Amino acid sequence: MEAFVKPGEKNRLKERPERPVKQELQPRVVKTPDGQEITVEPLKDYYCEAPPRVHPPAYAKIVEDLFNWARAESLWILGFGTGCGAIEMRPLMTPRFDAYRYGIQWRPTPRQANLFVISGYLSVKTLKRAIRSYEQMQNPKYVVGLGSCTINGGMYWDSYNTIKRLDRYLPVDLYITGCMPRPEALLAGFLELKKIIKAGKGEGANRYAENFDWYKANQKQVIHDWDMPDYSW
Amino acid sequence: MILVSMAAGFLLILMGLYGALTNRNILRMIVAFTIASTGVNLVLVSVGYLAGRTAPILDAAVPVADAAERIIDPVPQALVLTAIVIGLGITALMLAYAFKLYETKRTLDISKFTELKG
Amino acid sequence: MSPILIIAIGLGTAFLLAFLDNRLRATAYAITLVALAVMSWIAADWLFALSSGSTGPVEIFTAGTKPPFAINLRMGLAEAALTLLITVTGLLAAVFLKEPMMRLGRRSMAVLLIATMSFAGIVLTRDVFNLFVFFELAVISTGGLVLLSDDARALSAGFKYLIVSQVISILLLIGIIFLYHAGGSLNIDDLAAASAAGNSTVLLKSGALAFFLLFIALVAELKPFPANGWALDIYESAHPAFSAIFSAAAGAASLYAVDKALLIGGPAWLPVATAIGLSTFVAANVLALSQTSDRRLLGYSSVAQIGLVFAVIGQKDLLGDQYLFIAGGILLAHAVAKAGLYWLSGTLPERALTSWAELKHHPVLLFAFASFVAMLVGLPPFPGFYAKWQLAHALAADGRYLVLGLILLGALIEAGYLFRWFGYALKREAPAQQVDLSLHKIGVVLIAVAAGWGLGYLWGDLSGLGNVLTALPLLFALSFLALDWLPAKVKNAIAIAGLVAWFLVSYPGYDPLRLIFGVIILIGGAVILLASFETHGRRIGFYPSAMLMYAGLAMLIVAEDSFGFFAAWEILTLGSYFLILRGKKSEPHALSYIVFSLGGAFAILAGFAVAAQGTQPFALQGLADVSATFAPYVFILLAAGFMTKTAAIGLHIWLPGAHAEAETDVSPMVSGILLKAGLYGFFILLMTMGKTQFYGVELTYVLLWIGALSALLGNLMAIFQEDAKRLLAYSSIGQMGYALFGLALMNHLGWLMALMFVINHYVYKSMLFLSVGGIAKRTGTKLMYRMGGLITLMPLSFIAVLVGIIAMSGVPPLSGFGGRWIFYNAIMSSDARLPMVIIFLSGPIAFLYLFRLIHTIFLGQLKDEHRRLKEAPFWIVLPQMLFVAFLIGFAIFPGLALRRVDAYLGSFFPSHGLAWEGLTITSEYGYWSPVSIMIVVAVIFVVLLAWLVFLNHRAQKVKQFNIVFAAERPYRPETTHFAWNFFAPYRKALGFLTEPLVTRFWGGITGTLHGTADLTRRFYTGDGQVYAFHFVGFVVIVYLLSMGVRP
Amino acid sequence: MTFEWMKIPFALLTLFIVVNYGLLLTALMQKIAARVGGRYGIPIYQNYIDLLKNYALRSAITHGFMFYLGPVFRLTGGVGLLLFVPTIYGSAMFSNMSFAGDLILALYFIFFGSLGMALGAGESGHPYSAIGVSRGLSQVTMAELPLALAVFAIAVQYQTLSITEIVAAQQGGFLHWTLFTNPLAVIAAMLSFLGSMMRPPFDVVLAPQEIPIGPPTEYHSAYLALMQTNRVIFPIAKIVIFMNLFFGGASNWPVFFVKVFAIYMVSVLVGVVFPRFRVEQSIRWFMVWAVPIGIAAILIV
Amino acid sequence: MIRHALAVFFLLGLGTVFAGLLLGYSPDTELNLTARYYAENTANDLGAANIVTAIIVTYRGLDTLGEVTVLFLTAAIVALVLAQSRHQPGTPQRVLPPSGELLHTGSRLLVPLIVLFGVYVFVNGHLTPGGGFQGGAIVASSMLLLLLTDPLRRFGHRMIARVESLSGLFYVAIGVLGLVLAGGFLDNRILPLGDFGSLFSAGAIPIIYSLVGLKVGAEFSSMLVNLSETEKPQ
Repeated sequence: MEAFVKPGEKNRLKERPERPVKQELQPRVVKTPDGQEITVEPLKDYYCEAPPRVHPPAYAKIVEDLFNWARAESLWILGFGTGCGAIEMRPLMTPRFDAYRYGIQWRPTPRQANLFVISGYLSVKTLKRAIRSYEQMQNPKYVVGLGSCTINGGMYWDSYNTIKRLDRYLPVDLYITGCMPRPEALLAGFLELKKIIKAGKGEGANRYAENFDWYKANQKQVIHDWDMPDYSW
Repeated sequence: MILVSMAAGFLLILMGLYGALTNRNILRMIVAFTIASTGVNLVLVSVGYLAGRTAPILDAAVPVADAAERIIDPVPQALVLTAIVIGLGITALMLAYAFKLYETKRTLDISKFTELKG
Repeated sequence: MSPILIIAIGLGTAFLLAFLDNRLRATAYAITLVALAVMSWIAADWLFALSSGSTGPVEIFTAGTKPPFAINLRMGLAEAALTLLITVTGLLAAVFLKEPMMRLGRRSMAVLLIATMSFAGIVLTRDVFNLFVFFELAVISTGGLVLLSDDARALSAGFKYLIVSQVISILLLIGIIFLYHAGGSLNIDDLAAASAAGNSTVLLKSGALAFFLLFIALVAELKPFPANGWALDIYESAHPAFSAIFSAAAGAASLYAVDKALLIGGPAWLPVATAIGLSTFVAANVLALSQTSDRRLLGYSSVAQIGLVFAVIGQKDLLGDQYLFIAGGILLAHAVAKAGLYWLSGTLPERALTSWAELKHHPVLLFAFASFVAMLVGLPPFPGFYAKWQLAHALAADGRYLVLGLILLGALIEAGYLFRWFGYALKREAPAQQVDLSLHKIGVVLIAVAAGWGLGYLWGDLSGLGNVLTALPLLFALSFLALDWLPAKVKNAIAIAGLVAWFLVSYPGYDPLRLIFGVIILIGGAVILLASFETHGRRIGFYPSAMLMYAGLAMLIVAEDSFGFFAAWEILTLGSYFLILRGKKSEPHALSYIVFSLGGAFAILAGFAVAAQGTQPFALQGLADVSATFAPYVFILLAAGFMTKTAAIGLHIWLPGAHAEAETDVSPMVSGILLKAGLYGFFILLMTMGKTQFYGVELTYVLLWIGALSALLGNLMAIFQEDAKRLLAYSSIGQMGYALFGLALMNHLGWLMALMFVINHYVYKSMLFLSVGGIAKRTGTKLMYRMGGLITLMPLSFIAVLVGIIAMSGVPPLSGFGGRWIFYNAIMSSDARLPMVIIFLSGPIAFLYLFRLIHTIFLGQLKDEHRRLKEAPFWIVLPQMLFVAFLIGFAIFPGLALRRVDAYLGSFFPSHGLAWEGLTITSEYGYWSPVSIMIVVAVIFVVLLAWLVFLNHRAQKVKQFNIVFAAERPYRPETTHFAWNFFAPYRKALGFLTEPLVTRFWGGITGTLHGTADLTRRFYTGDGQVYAFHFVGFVVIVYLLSMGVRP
Repeated sequence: MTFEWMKIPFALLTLFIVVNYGLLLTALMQKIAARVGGRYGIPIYQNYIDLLKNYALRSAITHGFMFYLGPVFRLTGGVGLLLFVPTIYGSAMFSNMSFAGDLILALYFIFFGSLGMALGAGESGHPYSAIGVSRGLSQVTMAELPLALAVFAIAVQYQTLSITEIVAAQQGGFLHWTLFTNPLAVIAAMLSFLGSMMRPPFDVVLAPQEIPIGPPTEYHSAYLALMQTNRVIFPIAKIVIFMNLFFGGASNWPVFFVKVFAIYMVSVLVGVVFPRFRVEQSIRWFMVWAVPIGIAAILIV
Repeated sequence: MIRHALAVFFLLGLGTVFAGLLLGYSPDTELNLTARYYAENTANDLGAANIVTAIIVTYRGLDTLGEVTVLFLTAAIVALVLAQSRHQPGTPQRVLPPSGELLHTGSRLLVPLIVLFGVYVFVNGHLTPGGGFQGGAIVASSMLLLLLTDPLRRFGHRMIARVESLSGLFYVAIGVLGLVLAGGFLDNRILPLGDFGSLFSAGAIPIIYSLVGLKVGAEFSSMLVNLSETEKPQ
């Protein structure tokens, strides 16, 4: 079983042997039009290698408060259903729940979304995608864990294939319990999140950047075929 | 009378040509052409003939003074001589060619010499 | 020296040779050469004396008796020229035949001497029967000389010839004797005088029949279609040096014999000559299309050319004084070129047309080849060109349009296969073979080249229309032939200096319209040539071709009369053809270019000829006064000609390949500059002729439709191209459609818009071609989907393309918008509504392909192999930057160029002009202030940019795979770059409009021609007897036809 | 019609009014659409918050030079278009920069923003951006045609290309509007209008999940904020052209608000009723329905 | 069959032409202008009794020169064509049946007579029927007789060639002399016309005709010899 490691602590688990990098990411030799042979290293040449930065709040508190208010009132959710809980999100768009009246809407691209709802259990395979998507969102960004599975694995607590504790891998701002939580619970959760943001506590992105090594180590511990740059810009 | 010989000449030409156009054997073609040439020569001399006159040689029988009244037209005669010689030359040349052609293909069939076409 | 000595020396030497010991071959050979040289010298002496006027034509009597009682010869100008041609051909052939003659000994030399002598005799004699004798001598010596060939098949060819000549001589003799009977004489002039005097006995009844036999027998020696199978076999299998004689000397002699015979027949027989000549000309050219052996092809071409001259003889009645000039011009050009080509073929061991590719390693020989081809096709500066010009004018003046049309059609087909062949020589893989570079052979070929150029000069002098070879630009271009050994950079500097200097020299003479074209051609040409500094080495052949094109263009815009215009047109066509042909894969495209261009040129020729109605020189301004009967035809012909150059839809299929496959610095020349020639033509045409009705249809309205359709379809096809240069090429079709549309609006602003397009299209198309060319140079591909993401590596090229596409799509604030603005104002005052719909549609479509161009090349994903690319070479970028600067300047101050032109156009269309007040340009309908637009846009842009930078200055720069990819990551750049079939939905919706109907149409035509050729070839079975059949059949058919239509 | 310095504050004022009106108007339209679906819809001020939030986001990435410039081009296009068209008829000041050019300038300047946007989207290297651009361009070429025809028809009708003069010709009662004097042209233009508003049935360009909202896939933060700003200015600028050409223009701001709203509503009404067209379907639709009407319009003028 | 029909068809067409000539032919009753001139002036001008000879050698001398050339040319070409087919030394000689005694004896007797007769014919060409061609052919027939007698007999090619060449050269030279000394090329009046009807009359005609005779004889001989020496293809 996984050992509990606090953020900032060094991961004491023994390193697993690294798997060979996928073929497509290995350096390759190509011939240029003028006949030279050059080596292309995909991970270096095609991806930005910079680590994430911590973005401080605005200088003036009042400005930051205004901004946080705006951020809270304009929650753009990444349209990425990671697990079975995603089905509970759809009703929010319907006349019965109509989340839009709270300034909540869905965006298809992580670039434009601020809120990542991890909707239920997260298989290891999906975790990889979730990490990528999360990292491609812009600061400030928020993560909401949906349902028991994101808290402790829920009914999949002993599954070989799902992660058990979401906050080891992504900085979670809020959990909404239940299996599944009803749309009303989701709405309540979002309103709660708004409060957190307005209070200036929605700094998950900065937390992630500060403890980047720790998160990365945790992520890599479960994702054995880590075939991407450390931070997906 | 003169028309008969002329007609005979024309007939010979046509016969010769018919032979040349229908016989595939090169030698036969050459012979056919000599027949046609003969016809031509016959026509040639016929044209110069004037009824009741004599050969254009001035001698006792044909005094210089009234030669113009006594002789036939000498020009076709001169021409036919040339024509004969030339015909002979060409015939000889064709024969030589025929020999060479036979040498290359061992046949005298004209329709076998068709490497060049189109 | 009495001309009879030509005959006496020929014979005497032949007899003398027989006397020599067979071992003294070298001596015999030397004697032969000396004899032939003396014969030539005598002929040359006479030619000189006669042409300088120091002596008149002389009669040479033999036997001390006057004709008609003895044989007489005549030496006049024509005789002297032909005799010289024959003897010199004989001499050169003797030089060329050195090896076989040394092998076969003195007899072969004697035969050659006699052959030469007998051809000269045919020309000189004035006696029918003597003609027969010389003919038989020629036949027999031909039978002997055929055997000089190494080709075993020559034997059967010689025999076939003998068979047919037997039949011929039978008819000839019968004809002669009955003619003698009818006319009482054997003297040609006597008989002619008798028949001309209406002496009933000569040409009535049997006299006419006799003449028919004589005539048809002589015609048979001209190898008329279809009774010419034997001749082709000889051409193919005989020794090339002999084929040269057979084509040049024998052809000339036979033609002259027929010409003499026609003196007897009189004008009544001329139509027969015309019919036979024309059918031979066209049919032989069609048949030549499907030939693969060089010598047989040349044979067909010879037959065709002789047919052409025969057809010209058929026009004797209306040519008058020019008869010798025209017939001589065509005949001499043919003789020199054909002899030269045969000799050239004698240096090559293989017979396939494609094996001439070996010549590409020998620039001098290639030049010779090009000269010969140009001579045969009748391009300037060769005699055929002048002859063709005069002939067309004479025919058109007399209303013989069918004859003119067929001659031009045949000439076009001939140009087709000759230039195809030239293309093989330049572009095909050279087989492993050696060109025989013996000095005497090459020397002979070069003498022919020199003779061709010399004759060109002479004919130019004689034409009375202005000698093309004295035009300074052309001489400048030709001087590059001599300078070709210099390094390319030096030549480039000279070329640029030449263009600029010529501009400065001619600047004062230009009116505003010509000034615009002059600037584009000369200064614009110089700017594009800057890019040529990039090339290394010597770049053989580039500068003569390019400068030939520029020379043609420079001469075009200053041409005052139709001849100067047409000559310039042909020169620029030829130059640009060579230029286009230089591209790696441009062989088929260059071919279709030259065929379409020559087709267009012929249309122009016909148009001018119809317009001039015999007046020469015909000032271009005179087009305004063409009578209403001819005006629509003139308009249609000229417009069709110009449209081939502007690649209007239907005549456009040559353009994409030609422009796309050309070299990097050639594409902008042929696109940015060359296309303007067609527009210039349209300017001239519309300026002078204006609106013209054809059966109630307004022709400018038709042009409007063509312009609109070109714009639409050109643009539409451009968006589906994967090849960047092809895309630009199709876009040119569209752009030219716009310009044509503007011109056809026939109002002030329409013309102004067309002029604006002239300028803009030059700038941005040159710029785009250069930058795409530079990129293609670096990336090694022209396929856009293979590129991508080059913006950071080639920023300057990107800027050029960016500015180019903004300008081209007409988006404000760059200069393209000015064009659109003028365009809208122009159509406001026009009534043609429907074509506008199409133009409206094509505008946004241009946007599609332009975006595709910039997107798929510069944006998107950079490929593995391009990661280390450098910016395009300096010299290619430099002109682009100049263009960028110009475009921006022109966008702000369009008045600099347009204001004067606007005023100038006011002299044609006083109404609907523009008003230029301060910064604003006002038309009747609207207004436009380029400076204000630029400032407003710039201010807004800068403010917003500053705002964004303030907000976003810390943005993290990421790399190309840092994109959101449905929670995955890209795999490879190739699969991530959306570029191939970029406008797939568009293809689904409107792709049916781009069905290659036009290509299929023209393909169908060429297919039909080739099919006809292949079908007709079967006629020539190779059987000598069948050939005899052909001849007899020919005689009968001509008899039935000619007797059927005559009393 | 020349430049005066006073025009600058008025231009800014116009801009201010239009931005605010646009923010509210688009929210209102969204609300209307929501109500059609039985939802309550966003708060009327939601657009302000979204805009503010996007400007306030802390981090940003850039794919390169053109990526950076894309939104600037886009917004310049919107603002420029607004300023090049006279907003209020009869007001020299609210004619803004229309002295720089006439109707043709306005029509062609529409493309300025699209071009820049497309270039920026292209440099992001995202295939979906390119696909979106390809769809958008394909669709707009055909959608523009009826508009061009209609514009030409009325230019011929009024014998001028000046927008101010076209408006002037329509004064004196609503029966003088082009809508009634040349209904065919107006129909054609309005059909074209539907195609250019990026609303159903012509919004496949932005297909949200298939090609995550197409061209702006990679845009975020301040870039997106600029584009959102444009998104409120640009449709109004376009509508102003339509209003001026076909609906008699506006001689004061209230009329302006009403007419803009009404015209905007056309596309919303159609949008909430019809499902989405594929690109080739919409091209064919324009070919079959809009273009013939446009041709009829120019033929009978 | 088709080819025969076609031949008949075409020849019928040609026959129509000939028929036209034939039917339109009306025999002259008087000499035409040219012929009359010859009849009236030959004796005075050229001094030749045989008008045909005068025409052939002088008036139409150029034709005759050409004619001679035709023979020369044919001989040369035949030699050229057959050159490669000569019997090569070292290959087995043909074996032919012996010719009969009659032929042997007869030819020995006849050859000198034939040659003599030939010479007579061409020397008297300007007086009597006959002339260079006829005489030359007669001379050559003696050669044929010799070859018939002994097909393997070899003649001196050089000798024949020399005769041929020299006579030709002289012929041309006389022609040119006419140009220089008399009225034109091949004018026979470079020599005195002499007594009409005598052997040494008519200027250069007898000489020319003799040369023609020699030449024709030599040429025919050369052809015969060449044809005879040609081996059957192996």
